[in-house]
Amino acid sequence: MSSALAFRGVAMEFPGVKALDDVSFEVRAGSIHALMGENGAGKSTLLKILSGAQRATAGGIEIAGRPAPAAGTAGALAAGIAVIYQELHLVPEMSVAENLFLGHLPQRAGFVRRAELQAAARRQLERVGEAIDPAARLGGLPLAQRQMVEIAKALTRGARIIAFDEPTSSLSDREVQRLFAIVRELRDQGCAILYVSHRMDEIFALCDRITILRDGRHVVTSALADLDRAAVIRHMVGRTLADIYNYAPRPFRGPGLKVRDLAGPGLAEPCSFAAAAGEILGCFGLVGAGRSELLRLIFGATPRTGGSVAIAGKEVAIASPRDAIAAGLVLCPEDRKKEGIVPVRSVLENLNLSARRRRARAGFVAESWERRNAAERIAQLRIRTPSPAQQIRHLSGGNQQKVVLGRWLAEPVRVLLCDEPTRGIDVGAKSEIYAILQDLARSGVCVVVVSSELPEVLGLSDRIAVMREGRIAAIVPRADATEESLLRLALPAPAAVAG
Amino acid sequence: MSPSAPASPPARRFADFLDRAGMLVVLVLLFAACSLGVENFLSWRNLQGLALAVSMTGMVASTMLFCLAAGDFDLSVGAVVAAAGVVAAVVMNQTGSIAAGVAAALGFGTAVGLVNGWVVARLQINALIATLATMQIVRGFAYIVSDGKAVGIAPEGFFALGNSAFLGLPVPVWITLACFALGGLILNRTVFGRDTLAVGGNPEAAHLAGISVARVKLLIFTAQGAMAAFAGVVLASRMTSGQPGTSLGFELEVISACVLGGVSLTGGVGSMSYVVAGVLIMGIVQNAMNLKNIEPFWQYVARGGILLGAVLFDRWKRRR
Amino acid sequence: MSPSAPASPPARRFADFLDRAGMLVVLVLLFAACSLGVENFLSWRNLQGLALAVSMTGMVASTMLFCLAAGDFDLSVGAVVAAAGVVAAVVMNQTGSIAAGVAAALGFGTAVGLVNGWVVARLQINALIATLATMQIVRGFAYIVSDGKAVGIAPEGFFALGNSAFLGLPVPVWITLACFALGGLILNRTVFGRDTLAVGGNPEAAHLAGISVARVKLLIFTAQGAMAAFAGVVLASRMTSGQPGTSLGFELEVISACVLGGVSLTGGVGSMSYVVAGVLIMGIVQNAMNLKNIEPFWQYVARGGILLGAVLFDRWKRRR
Amino acid sequence: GPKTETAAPAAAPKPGAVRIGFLVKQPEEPWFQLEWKFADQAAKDLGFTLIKNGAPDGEKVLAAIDNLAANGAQGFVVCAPDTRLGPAIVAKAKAAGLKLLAVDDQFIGPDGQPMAQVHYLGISARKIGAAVGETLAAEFKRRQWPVAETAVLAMTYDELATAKERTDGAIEALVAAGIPADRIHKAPQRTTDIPGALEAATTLLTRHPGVKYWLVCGNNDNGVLGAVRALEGRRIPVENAVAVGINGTDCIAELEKAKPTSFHGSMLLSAKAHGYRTAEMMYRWIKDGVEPPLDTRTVGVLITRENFRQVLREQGVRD
Ligand SMILES: Nc1ncnc2c1ncn2[C@@H]1O[C@H](COP(=O)(O)OP(=O)(O)OP(=O)(O)O)[C@@H](O)[C@H]1O
Ligand SMILES: Nc1ncnc2c1ncn2[C@@H]1O[C@H](COP(=O)(O)OP(=O)(O)OP(=O)(O)O)[C@@H](O)[C@H]1O
Ligand SMILES: [Mg+2]
Ligand SMILES: [Mg+2]
Repeated sequence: MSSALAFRGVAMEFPGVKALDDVSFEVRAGSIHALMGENGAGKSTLLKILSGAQRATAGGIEIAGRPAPAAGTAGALAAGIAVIYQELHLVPEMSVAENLFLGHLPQRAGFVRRAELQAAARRQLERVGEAIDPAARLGGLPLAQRQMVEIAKALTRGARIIAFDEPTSSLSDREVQRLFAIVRELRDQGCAILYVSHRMDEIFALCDRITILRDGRHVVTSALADLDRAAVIRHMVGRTLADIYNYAPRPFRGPGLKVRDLAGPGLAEPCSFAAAAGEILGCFGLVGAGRSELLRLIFGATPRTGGSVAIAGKEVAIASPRDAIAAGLVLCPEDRKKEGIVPVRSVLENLNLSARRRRARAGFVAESWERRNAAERIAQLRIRTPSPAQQIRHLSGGNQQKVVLGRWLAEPVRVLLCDEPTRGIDVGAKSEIYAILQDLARSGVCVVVVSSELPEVLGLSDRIAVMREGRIAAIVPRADATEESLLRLALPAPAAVAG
Repeated sequence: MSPSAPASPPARRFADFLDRAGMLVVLVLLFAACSLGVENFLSWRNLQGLALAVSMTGMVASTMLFCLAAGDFDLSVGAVVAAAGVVAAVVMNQTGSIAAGVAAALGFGTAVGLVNGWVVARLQINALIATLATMQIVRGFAYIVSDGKAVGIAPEGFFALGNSAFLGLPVPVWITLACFALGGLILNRTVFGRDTLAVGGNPEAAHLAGISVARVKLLIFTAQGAMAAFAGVVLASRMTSGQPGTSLGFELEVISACVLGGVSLTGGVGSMSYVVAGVLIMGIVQNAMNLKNIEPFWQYVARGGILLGAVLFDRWKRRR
Repeated sequence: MSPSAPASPPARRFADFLDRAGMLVVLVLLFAACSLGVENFLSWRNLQGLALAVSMTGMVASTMLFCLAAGDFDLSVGAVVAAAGVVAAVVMNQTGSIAAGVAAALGFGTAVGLVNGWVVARLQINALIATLATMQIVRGFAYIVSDGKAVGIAPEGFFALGNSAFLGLPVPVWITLACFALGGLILNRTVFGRDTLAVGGNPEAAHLAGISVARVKLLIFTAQGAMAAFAGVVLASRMTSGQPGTSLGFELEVISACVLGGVSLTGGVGSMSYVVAGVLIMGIVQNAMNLKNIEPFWQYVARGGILLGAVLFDRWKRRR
Repeated sequence: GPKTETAAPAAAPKPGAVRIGFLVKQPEEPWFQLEWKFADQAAKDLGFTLIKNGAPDGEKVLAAIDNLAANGAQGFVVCAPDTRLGPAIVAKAKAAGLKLLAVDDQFIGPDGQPMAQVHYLGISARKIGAAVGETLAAEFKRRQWPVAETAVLAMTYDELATAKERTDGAIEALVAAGIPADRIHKAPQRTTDIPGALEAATTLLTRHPGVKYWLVCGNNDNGVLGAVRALEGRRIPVENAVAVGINGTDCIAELEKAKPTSFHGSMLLSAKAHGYRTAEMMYRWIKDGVEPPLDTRTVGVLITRENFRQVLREQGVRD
């Protein structure tokens, strides 16, 4: 069988961390090869080595049987390797078209051929099914569209080896389906595809082969048909997980969050809803439906133009996130890199970013409490870090996400707003986070979870608010919700499309 | 998402235009105000003088734009201007050849730029410290070569470069206009220009996309050095001598003109129109104050006040 | 993640230590080299003089650290130092009261800092332009108030502040030490210090975590203004007069000392030990050159060379 | 090499060897370079060690004095960046046990009066300015320019007290010579280098397009040279302007030009007297206990295209 790509004894060591240890496996041409493993297992690191962004401390890569040239990212691109990274790598201040062709703009004698660039960009965007203006500034797009641009960008190179690092973690179902079509098409053209994801459904729907890493070591490579979900999970986390949602009905405890006539940018009409203390309210919608904006407005991160917010039956004046936090209303933001973490600071500081204020004595931080809190969160969320003093930017994506959530777990939270809380989180950790959310609800917290993953919304929520085009289309009780009904509500009404 | 209730389209388009025009609006308003309020301002003679006064800042700002757009800056330009003038003077006097003097000065500037680029791009030393260091070294070199004294230039033909006019405009002004045009063209239309903005906007993304970040920076710093040297040559021609102590603080003037115009200090945002606006606003303010014969001490206050006023107005205009 | 195969622990721990110590290593080596190679360097008298020479930079650097850590900088400090000295002198002469003079100067610096903070934090004007503008205004104010001349100070008791010693160390040195200690304590141990670093590291994330970004910046700039004014008062006491033209370029000196030590210009990274290292390295280099009686022109070259050498060595040390 | 300790025969200073500091406010300026050069000469002739330090502002002066003390100097000559630093410098010198001699600029006491008790050698800024003004007035009379078509272009830099004294002196002399005060125009320089002067002068010329003849004075050669360049830029005929500078070191290249320019000449200050004699006085004071006179004055000499080579040779500035 033709092996388009082979890893041979790849090892990668960072100060205090052995991210990869003697990893060897092959990826075939014309196949979609899943790469799975817990957060911090080393998947992204492996892809960075593949793309030339990092150099392995030992071992190497073979392309079509020959050792790959060690010429950095430019060399890898020239060798037909394209990697879609977990964290977006786009230039916000430049146009979508220029981002798509970053590093290989169509040119003549050093001059950019602008008409050709626009046309080619439009073609690429059509290919991924996005109606984005190629001349638009990239930074103005919502996260999901940026993610689609990132994907389209990798396809402009005509690469034969393409690696996707959690491409769907910020996409909703519609985009996911389009992405699948593209990936299959690439496979049929004979490309070798490496696909990293934590979504089990996707892996089984899309991939033919699978490699599983654990603690930086290779565990198994096999045809996917030879494994079932339980086996994959067992290989990944070393134990079996039954129902990861573990939903159990909880009693509601009176008023939790009440939003009335909230208005602001991103919302098409004033928005009202209520959720009880002890309730988990899911929030589903297509990309750009306004879910993130709704949460940001409630939280005071975006100034609202009207409406009111009440917590536990009492109206609270929220002009900034600070006010919200003081009232017990917190938000886990969607874009962890931009809004969530302070990259150059330590895990400990990031975990205590908000809580330290309340624990401080006379302005001095309560160091021992902070250390204890950090240790507890690290244990509770199984955050993989060599030490709490590690800069958070050196953590794997999923572990960073856990820190962002962990930040709020030491606070006396009454309302927890989560925007895609399990973005990039592995199955094992996901089930732990679900358990944590349900525990919080059980203790009387009102939880609002925005998610683009239908199974997650369905599995976790007591009720589900569906948003469409900047308004809440409906709020569906758990019992009545199915994938189909939610999707139907989320899709734009035909009349609206025509108009 | 539905678009917010549309304003009447022409009004809206005008607002958009104002937004994009940025500091150019301030420039136009300032120019109009000075034309009305300052005697002699609009005379051809004064405009010529004004253009000449900003010509050197303009030249160097046109390459500093690239530096800033790529997320760096270069503090050594003032020293290079001075040293290049000295080098040109010394070489001209010794060889008697104008060409040799100019070539030596440009070669010198290019070499300094290369060193800056090498240290910043390849050795990844902070640009502030790196160019502060070369600034000191180059300034010291200028003093040492000239023994601290102005070096008079013997071949008088050289003075034509800085002192003759073409179609009514002094040659340095033409050179500056050419720098603006060429710089704008390169930044907007060439792959190199776009790569520069990408490097400044997100170095990591640029690197991963196969853009050689180090090469782009190396080129920019080299061009910056050469341009500063060229400005030094023009200045020496205008001064009819190479002055080792001239242009102290010039680097800050250039950088602040760029930033005033709207070029981001953190990279990735910039356009030549910003630079033109910044350079001209600075120049007009100084010119108008001199014409109005404002007391020197009050000039400081006025300069600061207008600077602040300009950015505040720009901010308010965009918030509206 | 599995812990990597440990290298021989002591060697490794030493390497780690070197890494974390950063520029302090360079400082120690430089100090050792000067002790051996420069006559009189290690004399108590010289060390006293050295400490006094860096005391002002040190004071202002201790607040500049916060500014840089929060992702901004302040170019107005030099002008505030000068203007505060003038204000102190004028008020003291008029009221005859030392306390009134000091209070007026501190009030003045605080007000300038507040304005800076307001403009940068609330109106979100670029710190370069904003503080450049206040720098000009404040410098102009100093010249206007003093009519361009130094203002002699009548109450002689005031000179004690800058000129007396305590336990063998001059008072300004004690003040600087206190600033270092206090600044370090605040940065490392208080919520405010941590908030500062978070604001510099990612303002958006800090905002969403409930940190009032504008308030933090406002406080920092205000403290910075007050500190610069205090340094100006101490300087005036040492000079026995308020000098409107003093400390030109002081801002760059302070900022580069911080950056040399390892404080990031883009915010989020900094510690007081970096500042101490940066300030002392700069001071020692200058002191050693003076002791060695190096020609002033060569001093430029040497200063630049050593600056570059220090950062290159630091880089090499970390790459090893 | 960079090391210029001009120690007497033995390289290592013996205990008791004389060490003298020489602090100047603008070490890059040719004038101070010359002072140092002559002081070096004295060191060589008399056999002491000269320690040269630049001290561009008050803080640096005090640091430099500390340095001198640490370096074992017994006394120093100083041109202070600001005359009002006098009391501070005196106090510091006393504390460090160093003898002190002020050069170029006389210290001013807290009362605003010159500190006559401090040993001083130099020339009065106001007087040198007056000499410039008198020279200009003489040229004005000699050329018989009509008053109505003549004006004065005074390049000013009021930020420096000494600079202001000089231009004020020149202006006073011009007024005394009969130039109406309203025909004296000040062009404040933003920077003290030639481009700064050029810019200021250019705008001033724009403001007064009707003036035919110009008399140019300023704080030093560079300011006046900038004005000369501006006049050329405005195509004012060379013979329609007279410019006189101060210090005579920055203008040599100008005077050497083959074709005459409007730059008439400069008041040359005697670097030799200022550099050599102060160093020598200090040496004698330390070595032999001969206290120098409290106040020694020197005079400026006008150098022009005609006489500058000879004068410079006489002054030992050139060979
Ligand atoms: N630059 C770095 N410095 C130090 N440690 C690093 C660095 N990059 C990655 N690591 C560590 O290497 C390990 C593997 O990280 P990697 O990002 O490859 O994980 P991953 O499998 O992609 O996880 P996730 O599913 O969370 O994205 C992690 O423990 C991480 O902390
Ligand atoms: N600050 C803003 N100003 C104006 N419009 C905005 C702003 N932020 C987002 N939008 C627009 O509002 C719409 C809703 O975006 P939002 O990110 O809230 O959607 P979402 O439902 O959360 O989807 P996603 O899955 O992309 O997060 C988007 O079309 C976006 O372009
Ligand atoms: Mg990853
Ligand atoms: Mg969203």
